[in-house]
Amino acid sequence: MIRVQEADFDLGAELAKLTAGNNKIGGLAVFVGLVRDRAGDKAIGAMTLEHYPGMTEKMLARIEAEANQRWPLDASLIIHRVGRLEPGEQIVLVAAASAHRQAAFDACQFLIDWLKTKAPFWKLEETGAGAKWVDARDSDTQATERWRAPKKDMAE
Amino acid sequence: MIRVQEADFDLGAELAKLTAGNNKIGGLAVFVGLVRDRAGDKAIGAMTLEHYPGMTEKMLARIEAEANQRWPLDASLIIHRVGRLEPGEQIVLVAAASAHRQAAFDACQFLIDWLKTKAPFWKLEETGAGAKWVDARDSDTQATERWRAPKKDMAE
Amino acid sequence: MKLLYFAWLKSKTGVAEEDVTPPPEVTTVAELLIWLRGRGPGHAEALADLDAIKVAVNQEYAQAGDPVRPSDEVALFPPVTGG
Amino acid sequence: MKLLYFAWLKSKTGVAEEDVTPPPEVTTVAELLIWLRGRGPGHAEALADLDAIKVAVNQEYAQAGDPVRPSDEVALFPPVTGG
Repeated sequence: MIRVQEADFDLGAELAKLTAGNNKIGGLAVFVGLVRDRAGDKAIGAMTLEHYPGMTEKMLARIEAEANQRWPLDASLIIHRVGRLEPGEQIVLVAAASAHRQAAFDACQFLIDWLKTKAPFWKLEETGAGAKWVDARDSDTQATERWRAPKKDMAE
Repeated sequence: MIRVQEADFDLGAELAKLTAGNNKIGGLAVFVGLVRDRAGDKAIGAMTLEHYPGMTEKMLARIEAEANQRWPLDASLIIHRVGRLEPGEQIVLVAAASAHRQAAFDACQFLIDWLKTKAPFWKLEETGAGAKWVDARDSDTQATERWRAPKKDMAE
Repeated sequence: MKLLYFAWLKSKTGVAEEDVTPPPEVTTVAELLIWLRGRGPGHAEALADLDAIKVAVNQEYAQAGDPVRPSDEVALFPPVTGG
Repeated sequence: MKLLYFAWLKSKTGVAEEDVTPPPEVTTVAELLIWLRGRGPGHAEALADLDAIKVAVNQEYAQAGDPVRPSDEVALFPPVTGG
């Protein structure tokens, strides 16, 4: 399931819903991205997440579908917030549940790596020196590169 | 922080506590192990987790300390349950929070890999054919092997 | 043709969305971007470095040589930074 | 010397915990395990395959050649399966 929303999400409730009633699940891997109060040497007062409505949902759905094709997942979830967020707030949640832990871990990492380079979101950081659009990171592109070739599921 | 307990844990509350008040955290990686209703071709009615009180806490604390030495973590948590658990119940929670997502992911995976081969817990599965102690898996040993050499933190 | 601008492409051009009618010789993404520079100083500045710009045609990532048609929705934005 | 048995080592020996006084020539983990086989048929069966058994001395993993002393707490258990 994918969701793009301004509102915060209840992490515990989302994860409980995700695994409820499926006793084939042996492992749940989760990543939560949070707003940091610093970027390099600058203090961050807040950030605003802009996105491309329509394409965002399309890309997130495709990323999730790709993860489900690569790994035997019992459940998966992507929630991404948009709008203005302050330090400490949750930005994104990705989660993958599978019978085996390695599939859950790999799929979870794949979801966030792909999301970071393919889903049309942009961060505008507010610092003492004004607002600045965040530059894309080479390391995010590299993190996505490692998933180029379909990866074999490591048996657990 | 580490905890060994019979009682279930509130995943959302534990994770909220873990990151609360630390706005240097950019990423939180979490793994939750759940009781599956099958093991191979056998239906599992329940399982009982036995452990070695004293040594368990010592090993978990050491595993957590090792993760904090290898990665720049802002917070980490291991909770492992003992006693009788039914399918769908939570067995274990490991979590690692860091400024950067790759450190959080790697530390989280390290925590569960090491726990699975070093912490003195044993699972007794109840099936239609009676109760049986679970055999250790070679894949868990292999999963731990990959952490033998201290791993460089991948910059994010 | 419907154009959408995001992030600093929106700030620099000063528009979030506009309808344009490029001449018939504009048939590819690259030709469109170069043609768009002529719409004003904001557009010229925003589109100065084409390597810094990603393009989606009808909500699919597109390359410089991909076709654009009058009925398309074309979005211009910097590399994404979500997650 | 205090001995602890876990998982199927407890079921097979029939004891969770026992105090033993091995003879002075028992100075290593391996010597202790072999000596323990003589405590009865349950112990003999449980300790038949020493490769299947992990040992902790004073709550630290120990190898076959590591020393054991009368004041030690020695735990015998199969490879761990938690998590």
